[in-house]
Formats: sequence, structure tokens, C-alpha cells
Amino acid sequence: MLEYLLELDGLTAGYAGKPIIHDVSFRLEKGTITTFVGGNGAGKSTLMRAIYGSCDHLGGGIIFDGRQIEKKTPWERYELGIGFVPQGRCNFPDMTVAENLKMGCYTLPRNEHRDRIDAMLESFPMLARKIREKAGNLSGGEQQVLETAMVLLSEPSLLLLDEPSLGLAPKTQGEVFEFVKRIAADGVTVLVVEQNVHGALLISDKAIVLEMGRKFLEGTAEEVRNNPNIRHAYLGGNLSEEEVSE
Amino acid sequence: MDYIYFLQLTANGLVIGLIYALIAVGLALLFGVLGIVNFAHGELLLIGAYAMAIALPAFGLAYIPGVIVAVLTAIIAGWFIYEVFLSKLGHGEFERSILITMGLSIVILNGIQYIFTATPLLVNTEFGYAGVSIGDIRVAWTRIAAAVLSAVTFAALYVLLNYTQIGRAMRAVSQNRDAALMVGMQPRKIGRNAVILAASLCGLAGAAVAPVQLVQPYLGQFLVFKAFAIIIIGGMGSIEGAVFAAIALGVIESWIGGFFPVVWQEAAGFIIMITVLMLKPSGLFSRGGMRVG
Amino acid sequence: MRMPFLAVTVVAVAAFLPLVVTSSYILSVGVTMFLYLVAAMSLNVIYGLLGLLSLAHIAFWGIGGYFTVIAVMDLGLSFWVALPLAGLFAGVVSIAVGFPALRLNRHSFVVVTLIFALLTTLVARDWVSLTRGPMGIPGIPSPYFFGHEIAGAYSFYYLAGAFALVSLLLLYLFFTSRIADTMRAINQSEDLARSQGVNPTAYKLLAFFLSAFFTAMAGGILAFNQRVIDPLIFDFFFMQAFLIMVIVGGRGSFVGVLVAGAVMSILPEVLRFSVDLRMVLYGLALLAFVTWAPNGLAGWIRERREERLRSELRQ
Amino acid sequence: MNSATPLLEVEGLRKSFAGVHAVDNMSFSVAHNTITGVIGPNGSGKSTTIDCISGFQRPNAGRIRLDGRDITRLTPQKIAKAGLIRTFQTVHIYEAMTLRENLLQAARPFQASGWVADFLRLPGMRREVDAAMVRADELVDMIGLRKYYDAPTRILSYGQKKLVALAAGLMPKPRLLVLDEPVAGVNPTRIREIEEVILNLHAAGESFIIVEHNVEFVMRLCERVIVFVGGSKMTEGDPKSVQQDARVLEAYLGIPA
Amino acid sequence: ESILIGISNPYTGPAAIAAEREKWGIDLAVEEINEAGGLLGMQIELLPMDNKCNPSEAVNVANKLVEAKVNVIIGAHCSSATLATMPIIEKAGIPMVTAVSTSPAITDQSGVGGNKWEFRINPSDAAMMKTLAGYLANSGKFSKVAIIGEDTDFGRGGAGAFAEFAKEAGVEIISTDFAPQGLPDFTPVLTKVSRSKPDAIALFQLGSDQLTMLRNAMQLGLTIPYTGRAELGGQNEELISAGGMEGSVSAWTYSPEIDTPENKAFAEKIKVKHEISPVLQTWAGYDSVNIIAQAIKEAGSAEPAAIRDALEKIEFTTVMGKTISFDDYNQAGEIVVILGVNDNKVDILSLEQVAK
Ligand SMILES: Nc1ncnc2c1ncn2[C@@H]1O[C@H](COP(=O)(O)OP(=O)(O)OP(=O)(O)O)[C@@H](O)[C@H]1O
Ligand SMILES: Nc1ncnc2c1ncn2[C@@H]1O[C@H](COP(=O)(O)OP(=O)(O)OP(=O)(O)O)[C@@H](O)[C@H]1O
Ligand SMILES: [Mg+2]
Ligand SMILES: [Mg+2]
Repeated sequence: MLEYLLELDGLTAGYAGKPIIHDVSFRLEKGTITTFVGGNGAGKSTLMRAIYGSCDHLGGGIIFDGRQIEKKTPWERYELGIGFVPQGRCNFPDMTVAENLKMGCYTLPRNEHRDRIDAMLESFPMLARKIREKAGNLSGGEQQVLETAMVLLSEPSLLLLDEPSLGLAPKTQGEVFEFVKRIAADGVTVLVVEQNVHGALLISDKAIVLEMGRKFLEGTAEEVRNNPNIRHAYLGGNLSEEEVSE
Repeated sequence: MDYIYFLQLTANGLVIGLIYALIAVGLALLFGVLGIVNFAHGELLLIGAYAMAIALPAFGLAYIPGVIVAVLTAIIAGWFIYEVFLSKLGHGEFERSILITMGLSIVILNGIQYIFTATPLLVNTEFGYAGVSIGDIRVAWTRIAAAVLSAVTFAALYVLLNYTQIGRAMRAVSQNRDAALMVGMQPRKIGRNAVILAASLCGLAGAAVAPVQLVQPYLGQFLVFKAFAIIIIGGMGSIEGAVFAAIALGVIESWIGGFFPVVWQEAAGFIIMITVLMLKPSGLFSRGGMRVG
Repeated sequence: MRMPFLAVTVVAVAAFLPLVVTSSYILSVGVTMFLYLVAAMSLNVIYGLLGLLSLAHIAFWGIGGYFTVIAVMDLGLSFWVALPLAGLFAGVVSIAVGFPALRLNRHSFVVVTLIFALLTTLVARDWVSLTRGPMGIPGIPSPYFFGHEIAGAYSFYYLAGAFALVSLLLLYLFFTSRIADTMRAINQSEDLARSQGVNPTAYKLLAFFLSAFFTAMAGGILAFNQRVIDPLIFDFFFMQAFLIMVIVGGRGSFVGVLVAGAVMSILPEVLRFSVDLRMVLYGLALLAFVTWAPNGLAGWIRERREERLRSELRQ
Repeated sequence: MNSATPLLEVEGLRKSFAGVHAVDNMSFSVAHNTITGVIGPNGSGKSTTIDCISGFQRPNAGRIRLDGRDITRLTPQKIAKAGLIRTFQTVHIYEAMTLRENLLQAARPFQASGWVADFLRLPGMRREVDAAMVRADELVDMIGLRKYYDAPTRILSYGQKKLVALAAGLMPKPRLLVLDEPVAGVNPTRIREIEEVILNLHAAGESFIIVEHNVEFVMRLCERVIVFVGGSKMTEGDPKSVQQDARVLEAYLGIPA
Repeated sequence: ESILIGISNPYTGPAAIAAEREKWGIDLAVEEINEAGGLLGMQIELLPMDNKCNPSEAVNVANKLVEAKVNVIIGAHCSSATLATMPIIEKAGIPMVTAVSTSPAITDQSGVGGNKWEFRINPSDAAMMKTLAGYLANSGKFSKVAIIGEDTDFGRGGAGAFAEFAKEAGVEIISTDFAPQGLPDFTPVLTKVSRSKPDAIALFQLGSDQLTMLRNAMQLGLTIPYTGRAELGGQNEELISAGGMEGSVSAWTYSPEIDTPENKAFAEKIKVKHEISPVLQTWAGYDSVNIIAQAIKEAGSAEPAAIRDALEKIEFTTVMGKTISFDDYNQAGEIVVILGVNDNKVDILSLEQVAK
């Protein structure tokens, strides 16, 4: 058994040939949850896209499950078992929730669609209530949950979540984080970007801090949470301990 | 009123309406699936028609093999156009798609005119000018064949789009490329399939029209403007709407042509379209609008 | 600044050209260029700034031509009165068309404006008692300017040139004003503009009106230059030519479209292409730009600048 | 202005889509010079209510009054001109324009000069532009994006775009600014800075309605909090009491009572 | 140094086939002359331009031809285009020979009518229709005729002339329809016309429109004969042999069947080159060049003014063997061929001299 599911080795990536991410390296163990922390524009989303293959690869290596994948297209990576939920709106607005979920099963054998969708609806009952509604008409939070569900349907072994709690009410947020924790326990490796850092760190094993497109710090969630510099720069500073655990 | 006369007009109109529908459906498909208003649609049709007009005498083909040649030629053209131009389009670049297809239309039209001259080609099939007569009503076999071709096509297309994963994937890619990537689709491949499908419809339409009318460079333009009006009436991108509007327009035009000066026949489609839009700005068969926030 | 100096030089050269060049052919190419420039620039108002691809532009060009001719020949108006009236008339028509058409989404808008253009062609062709239909109206009289007959390439060069100068100056002021900026904003996000208190319909109608107004007058001059008018003035070729100028120059850019318009009017004449080949050339230029440089010359330059800026920001 | 009439008054608002009531019998009012928070589960009708208030959706029933004036059937642009500006939950900015242009454009409809003044570049218009420039300068520092001032906003990250949208909303100094999830996706440290700016503006007399899922943010800023559940108002009160309401804990925070 | 003949013809649009066939005749004549050593020691060069069968484009083309300093012009095929071109050649002082346009208005405006530079060698519609109506009346063939014309000078002019002379000759006109050029489907109007059961349909349509119309009629199974300016031969040969035009009678300005050695040789050469017998436009092109060549020879100069003066006095024998000269209105169109279809073959029913 391989110990590391994903290894980044000096990865450089960006847009239109210009690097945004510089020389980033780290390794992810199977079944762990890792959070990226960083200010707005630090390059977190770009790093996620680089791992999924939807921005320009400019150097370095990505090893997934023992295979070099940096030259592969996004759908090839998808086939290998990488699932990516991008930041902001990313669904098929003119299709119903049911159809969107069916699209989530695009690469799966037909006979599995029903069961998987039913199971997903059970985990996220708010989608079941809106099953006939067009995705574009859902509320912001409902769409966010839908998108996460669409990717989860294919049961990826590496899950990239770019701000999964964006626009989620605390209760829904709790549901989503619970779900993530559960699948991680089942062996799925999860990489999360969150501005809701407190919530995310609570479920994470590890945290990586990005600054100006470079890796600034790496440590356990606990370490990062208690690092006073990090607290000041990214966690909203002087919060009382009580507020943090809210 | 002379009901035989009326029925003959209706029969003429039905056939023409079905031919319109064949053209309009391809247009609606490209719009519905890729968000492209294809100004080169008439020229793709032209390619099909010329392929048929040249292949029939050159290889002594019969009607059906001729149709297949036309469809294949159009598919090759569509594939080429997709790979070189349309695949460069991003999501929602609707005006750009118009301009690309407009450029293609200019190049193909004038290129064909340059190569084949404006002299029309006559396509003669094994049906000749023979037809069926029911009482005093008569329809030529070539027209019936065209009508049957288009009816079969609609059925196939309807099933494809609504009941298969491929059809749904095409719609998905048109709505959001990023989301398509997110669920592991290959937008480029799906886009190519959609264009090829639409091109084959053009080729089919060209093959259907060729024996009925004259094959000459401006054949496509005249028909395609009408098809634009049709897909607007039907609600942009709605296949069922396009079929309905096309058949209705064919019949109405025929009636008008039978009772009023020819000018009104030509204006009918346009005037109907404007009226429909006044009453229902999104067309007869459109889906509802989207929320803003 | 170098720009104003350049502009003055170009205008001066253009003004003295007929004193040096006696070929009426070259001067007539100049006339065409002036008229195309105005028409393309006014298309640039509605399409470039607001992103509304109005294929009705060709209709206003033709309406302007027919209105001026009919006003002079049937109503006995002076050319100098008829021309601005034609602009106003086309403007009013544009508002009448714009009201319903602008309610539609932008896809339907394109097709509806196209069909409006086809309908005007039908009217020109089939309202025989007014327009003489396909036979056209020949024998259009020359306009007189203080007793001086404007006929032939030489005097039309000055007429069209002066018209283009004034129109383009006004349009330049417009393109660099905040009104144009608001139009650009509406083009990018109509909902946001509305939430900020902008009334998009007013701006769209204004753009529609302006584009119709200037184009119609250009069409009127064209008709008098040709001395005959017929439904071919609605030929889609003109529409394609104007569009290509706007695309190649760069949507929304004044200088870009100016340069592209001049080049695209002169080049095919210089190269003396046959008609089929000329259209193929136009088509290929359109394809090449839309596919590989969708924002035209101006856009290409802007992108280079942005790229520099970005790499500076990285530092 | 008469401080007895509330700044915004929503009465019996209803909006349904194909039979589903997104907002039903919603009534609340907002006093002058206050910051009001709105919270509620996903899909509880918060954004739909904003859409109705700002004219982007036509309510099926109900009245909306801004400072006593009925604005129920007005177009969005008229409502904005009347002094109620809203931002969007999803990012809405002018992507092809620079950050500076985005901010100046936001102020444009509230300036006195019209088309003629703009076309002729009258001095009055120039003065207005200068004034707007000063305010844009302040705001760009607040969102910390000065180095992107003349860059097209297209190249910004999600959170940065969100900040631009917020700054654009603050530009024209409206009487009432309705913010739909203004800090979703914004870094917590930046959020603290934004809080200060909002408090300053509040001190200068501006009013806000803030829809947010970031509970701490809402609780720290707002004097009153309204809780939406299932399309209608469940409760309303000061932050402390709302936070202790068992029904709120259950429905919104997911903490069983 | 060469002689430059400008051509203003509709190489695109509905009259494109006809223009192309005219080009065959022009090219053949020029080839013959150049091979025989040219004129006055100079070769003939052609400058063909496309006027799209349209007045304003014809004006542009005329201006370009003037600019290119052509010695003489052949054109402009479509009547509207010819009429629009005439003021320009007059101003520039370049003669134009017309052999296809049939509008009577050209007669009125040429020669003593005002324009001394325009010469026409084919009969006008008025002349042709008068002859045709006379023939129909004498042979008693059709008594009820429906007219379908294209909406142009040609269609309206021809239809008007036919209606006028037919009435004089006692033929009843039961309906008149004008259809726009380029209409793709004529079945509605054909269905309408056939309902009133006319003895014949008088067609006034050019090239591809006429072809579309005839094919539509065959698809509808109509067996009504045609008259007016229905083309019996040329592009319609296929339809005629398929039985689509049985019994038709129409007026024409040329037939390859006319039995003179020159005509037979001419028809043979064209047939060898293009696999199709010459049509009236081919003849028009051929004799236009030849009459110009003769004028240049007689003038001893290729100056436009000299050519014009020589044309005015010329005595020219056409390939059909008739000698013609221009009248005061610069018209020399004196022959009308009445053609008919019998047993799916075209016959010359009569070769008539135009009544002046
Ligand atoms: N145009 C529409 N058509 C159909 N249903 C709609 C439409 N707009 C909103 N809805 C429904 O109304 C409900 C309320 O939506 P709204 O966006 O107001 O919620 P919200 O409170 O803003 O939620 P969130 O916190 O997730 O943004 C949702 O369930 C949504 O599905
Ligand atoms: N499409 C793009 N083209 C060019 N530059 C971009 C593009 N998208 C983002 N950038 C730049 O890359 C940098 C990093 O952006 P990224 O979206 O990765 O930030 P982020 O860390 O995800 O921020 P946020 O928390 O706001 O989402 C930003 O400074 C932005 O200007
Ligand atoms: Mg991000
Ligand atoms: Mg919301």
C-alpha cells in the first residue's frame, strides 16, 4: 500500500504562461483532511486548479497514486479518481437538480445512477426537496451543496473542495463537514480551501499556509491554529478561545 | 371555397414545412446545445446539396446513397469547422459565434460560386418528376421523400436528445463548460459531436432540397433566413418548437401564396415572427427565465 | 500629445489629396471610404459599446438612402434638408424597432434585427409605387452648394469628407465620454448597472438612435453619389463589411475601427480582387480575427499591455 | 426626514415560483441609521426578499416603502436612485473594467450631470469626478487592493472580486445599503477591517441591511437581527436574545435544543 | 497596345447563367478575331465585370470601366442595369452595344431619344410581344393566358407589353402575378394560376427563376403550355425533352436551328466547347463583338468616338444571315424567332421581321 496519495514536487502553475503558484511541494496521506489557509488572492484556488489540470502547468511534478499526472487532462484525472468542486457557481443552471445529479454520474455505469443519487439525497435532504427545480433557481447555498454532491457521486479517492461552505448556513455547513469527515474516515483524501478557517481546521488533520503563491507554513491543524502570527494574519486576529470553538 | 384547391395548397405547404423544419431543427440544435447561432447553416446545407448534385451523375447513384454522400460530406465539413474554429469559442461567446459562422458563410458561399460558377445544377433522381395523386391532389415523389426523411429525422433526434446520456451531455456542455469538466466530461469531444450532428442535419436538408429546387450558391441563404424566423417563433433552442413553427409556416405560406400576391407569402414568416415576439418575447416554446442574484 | 497632431496631419492630407490626385476613380474610393467609416463607427456604438449585434444597421443605411432620394425627388425638398431629416427619420424608426426588440434576450435580438432588415428590403422591393421596386430610382439630381453643383468624384469627395469629419468628431467625443463608459458597463453586467441606478433601456435606445442617425445620412450621400438607388442598398454585403471593420478594429475602440475601416475600404480596391475573391478575402479576415484575435487590433494591443501590467504586479 | 417613519418598511410580502412560496407573508421594518442583520437557513428566502425590495423580482403581494414612499412596483434603477442600493450574492462586477473604473462607474448615476454635461465635459462634471476619485481612493485601501487599482478586475481572485463588489456598493453613499453575503469567501482578518469601515459609515449616518451566514460578523455589527425561516420571519431582536432563542439554535445553527 | 472591350454583365445572381452563356459567345468571337491577327494590328482584350443585374452595381461597374479607359462596352444584360449605365457612358463618351436587354425604355432614350452612345441589336419587348401576339392571334392557339413575371424592369416591361398586344389580338389575360427574383418555391403561385385553367402561362422570368418555376410546375404535374419569354431550348432543354413544356410557343431573338452556314458553324463551335447549343445570349455576345469589330475596321480607329460614328452608319450581317442597320433610335433588332415545342422537340415556327 502506498502511503501518500498525492505528492506535489516543486509545482509551478499559473495562467497564460505567467506563474501564480511558485515551487510548491507537499504530500498528502490517504484518508486525511488538509486545509489550505491564505489571504484573498494568495493562490489557493489556482493551486487547486493546477492539481485538477484546469490551469497552465508551468513546472514541477504531480504524483497521484504513484503516477505522474501533470501532463494529463482534467477528465483523465477525473477518471483516475480526482474530484474537484471549484469556487463559486459551477452547475448546469438550465437543468433540474435531478438532471444535474445525473450529470454527476456521467462516467459511471448506468445501472448505478439510481442508487448513488438516492443515497446522496438522503445525506442532503435539502436537495431532495428541490429535485424538480432548475439548478439556476436554487438559493446560493443550495447550489453550493448541489455542486459538492455532483462531484461526490463519482466517489473520488482525492477530493478537492474550494470553499465548500461558501454561502452555507451554519447548520448546512455542519452537515457538509460531517459528511466530509465521514468519507475521509472511509479512506477518501480531502483537500479543502476555506476562508471559514475555524470551522475547517476543526475537522482537518493538517493545514498548509499559502502566501503570494508560495508555501509559507505546513503543520498539523492544531499547530497552525495556535500560531499567533497566523492567527493575526489569516484568522481574524484576537479572537477569544471561546469564540473560536463556537 | 374550392376544397380540392385548399387541400392541394395544404399538401404543398406541409411538404415545404417539413423541409423548413429539417433546416430549422439543425439550427435550433446548435443553438440549444452550443449556444451558437449558425449563420453558415445555409452553406453547410449547400455543401450537402452540391455533394448530392455532383455525386448522383458522377457515380450514377440512386437517391438514398446520394443522401448518404451528402450527409457524409457535410459531416466532414462540420468536423473541420469545429476543430479549426468553433472549438476556440468559450462559454457564452455568442456574438463571436455569429461572426465566425458569418465568416464561414461568406467564404463557403463565394468559394462555391468561384469553383462551380453560379450556373444552377439540376439534380435528377430515379423518381424523376413522377408523383402520387390522390384524387386531384398531387405531390411529387422527391417531395414526399424529403418529407419522410425529415419526419424520421425528428423522431431520431427527439429520442437522442431526451433519452440518451449523449444528448443530455450536449445540453450540459452548452450551459457550463467548467461544470462539465467538474463531472468528468470532455467538452471538446461533446461539442464536436454536436456540431457533427448538426452538420449531418444540414447535409440531409441539402440532399432533401436538391432534387426539389435548383442547386445554386444562394440556395442556402434564402432558406436559412426563414429558418431563423422559425426558431425564434418556436423559442430559441427548442427542437419541438422549431418543428411546429416550421410546419405551420410552410402551410400558412402556401395558403397565403394561393390567395394573395406572392410578396405576402414571403413576408408572412417575418410578420408572424414579429407578432409572436410582441405577444410572447421569448417565443412560443421557450423555457422560463433565470434569477439574477 | 502625438495623437492630435497625427489627426490634424491626416485630415490635412485628405483635404489636399484631390489637388494632387486627378483620378476620379481614386477619389471615388475615397468617397466610399468616408461613408463606410461613418457607418462602421456608428455600428461600433451599438455593437462595440453595448454588445448588441444589430443587423438592422443595414436597414438604416438603406432607409437613409431611400428617404433622402424620395424626399428630394418626390417631395421637392432640398438635399441639405432631406439629409438630416433622413437621419432623424431613421432614428425614429430605430426607436420604434428598438422598443420591442430590446425587450428580447440578446440572441433573439440579433435575429429580430436581421429580420427587420429583410423586411425593409421587401418594402423597398415591393412597394413599387413609392420605390419603383427592383427597377430602382435612376436619375437622382445633383445637390447644389451655394450655386455650385456637387457632381462627380471631386466634389463628392469633399462632401463625403466633410460629412465624415464632422460625424467622426462628434462620435469621438461620444466614445470618450462617460456616456460611453456607462454603455460599456451595461454591456458587461446589465443587472449590476441596474442595481446601481442606471436605466439600460435609455442607453440602448440612445445608442440605437445614434447608430441609425449617422448611418442613414451616410446612406443618403451614397445614393446621391451613385445617382441611382435600388434595393441593393440593403445588400447584406454592406452589413458584413461594416461588421468586419468593427471586429478587425476592435469592438468599442474608436481609433481601432477608424484604422481598420480605412484599410478595409482601400485594400481590396488596391489589390483589385474580383468580387468573389474579395468576399472570400473579407470572410477570411473576419474568421482569422474572430478566431485568433477576437478583440481586434485594439484588443490585441490592450492585451499586450495587460500582460505587462500583470507581470509587474507579480514582482 | 421624519424619524417616526421607518427607513424601510416591508409589509405582507409574498413571492412564489410555480406554486412554491419562496417568501410568504414577510413583514419587517428597518429604522433610520441602523445596521440590521438577516440570518436564516439556506433557501429561507433572504435573497428573494432582497430581489423584491430592490425591484429585481415582482412580488406577488405586499408593500414595500422606503422612507414612507411606496417603491413596490418601481424598476431596480428607480429604487437605486431613490437611495436603496443592493449587492448580489454571486459576484457581479464589470470584469473588463479596471478597479478604478468599477468604483467610478458605481458613483456615476448619483451625480447631477446628465448626458449633455458628459458629452461636452462641463466643469461641473469634472468636479464630480474628482470627488468620486477621492472616495474611491479611501475604499480601495479598505479592501487592500491598491496595487490592482488599474488592473482589469477580471484577473482578481474570487474573494478579491467580492471585495470590489462591496466597495462599489459603498461608493454612492446610499441611504440604505443592502448587502447579500458581503464577506462570504473573504479572509477573516480582512473582515475585521471591513467591520470598522461599516461602523464608521454607520456613524456618519448610513443604514445597512446585512445578510450573512458569518454569525460572528452579524452579531458584532448589528443592532437588530431578523431571522428568516421557510420564507417568513421567525423572530427578531437584538443579537444576544436572538442567539439564545432555542428555535434559532435549532433551525439555523443546527444545535438541538 | 490593344483594344479593350469592357463588359458589364450579371455574373452573379439570378441572371448569372445567362451572363455566362453570353460570355461563351463573346469569348469565341474574340478568339476568332485575335487568331486572325486582331484588328488594325491590335489584339482585343476583355475586361468583364459583375453588375449583379442591378442598377446601382451597374453604375459602379460603369464607373470602373470608364476609369479603366475601355474603348467600347458590351452590356449591361439586364434592362435596369442598362438604363442605369446609359447616363455614365454618355458623359464619358464611350459607346455601348446592348444585345440582351429588352426594355422599350431603352429605345425611347437612345439615338434621337437623347443618348447617342447606346446601340441595341436585339428587338425590344414591345416589338417581340407585338410579333408574338400577332402570331398567337393568327394561329388561334391560346385564348386565355395567365402571366407570371419577375418583379423587375424585365418582368414588368415584358408582361405589360404582352398584355397590351394580346388584348389587341383578342387574347384574354386572366391573371398577372409578379414574384420576386430568387424565390425558392413557386408551388403556391402555380397552384393558384393552374386553378383558373389558362390555355397557357406567359413567363417573364430570367435564368434560374424560370428553371425553378418550370421544375415546380412539373413536380405539380401541370401540363399547361408556356408562352411569353419562356426559353425554349438552352437551359430548359432537359425539361423540354422530359415533356414539361409541350405545346409552348414563345418569342425569341435567336435559335441555333436557323439554317445559315455561319449559324451552323457558330452553333457547332459552341457545342464542341461547352456541350450545349448556343442560346440567345450566346448569340448576343458573339454578334456584339463582331459588330464592334466591323465598326472598328470601318472607322480605321479604336477611339470610342470613332467607333460610335462607325456604328451609326454600319450595315452588319448577323450570324443568322440578316443584314441590319441602326435606326434613328439606334435600334437594329429586326428579327423575332417564334419557337414552339412539339413532341418534346423545339421547332422554329416562324422567323418574323419586326414591324417598325
Ligand atoms: N426563480 C426561481 N424559481 C424557482 N424557485 C426559486 C426562484 N428563486 C428562488 N427560488 C427558491 O426560493 C427559495 C429561497 O431562495 P433564496 O435565494 O431567497 O434563499 P436564501 O435565503 O437567499 O438562501 P441562501 O442562504 O442559500 O442564499 C429557494 O428554495 C429557491 O429554490
Ligand atoms: N484567470 C486568471 N488570470 C490571471 N490571473 C488570475 C486569474 N485568476 C486568478 N488570478 C490571479 O491569481 C492570484 C491568485 O488567485 P486565486 O484565485 O488562486 O486566489 P485565492 O487564494 O483562491 O483567493 P480567494 O480566497 O479570494 O479565492 C490572484 O492574485 C489573481 O489576481
Ligand atoms: Mg479562491
Ligand atoms: Mg441567498
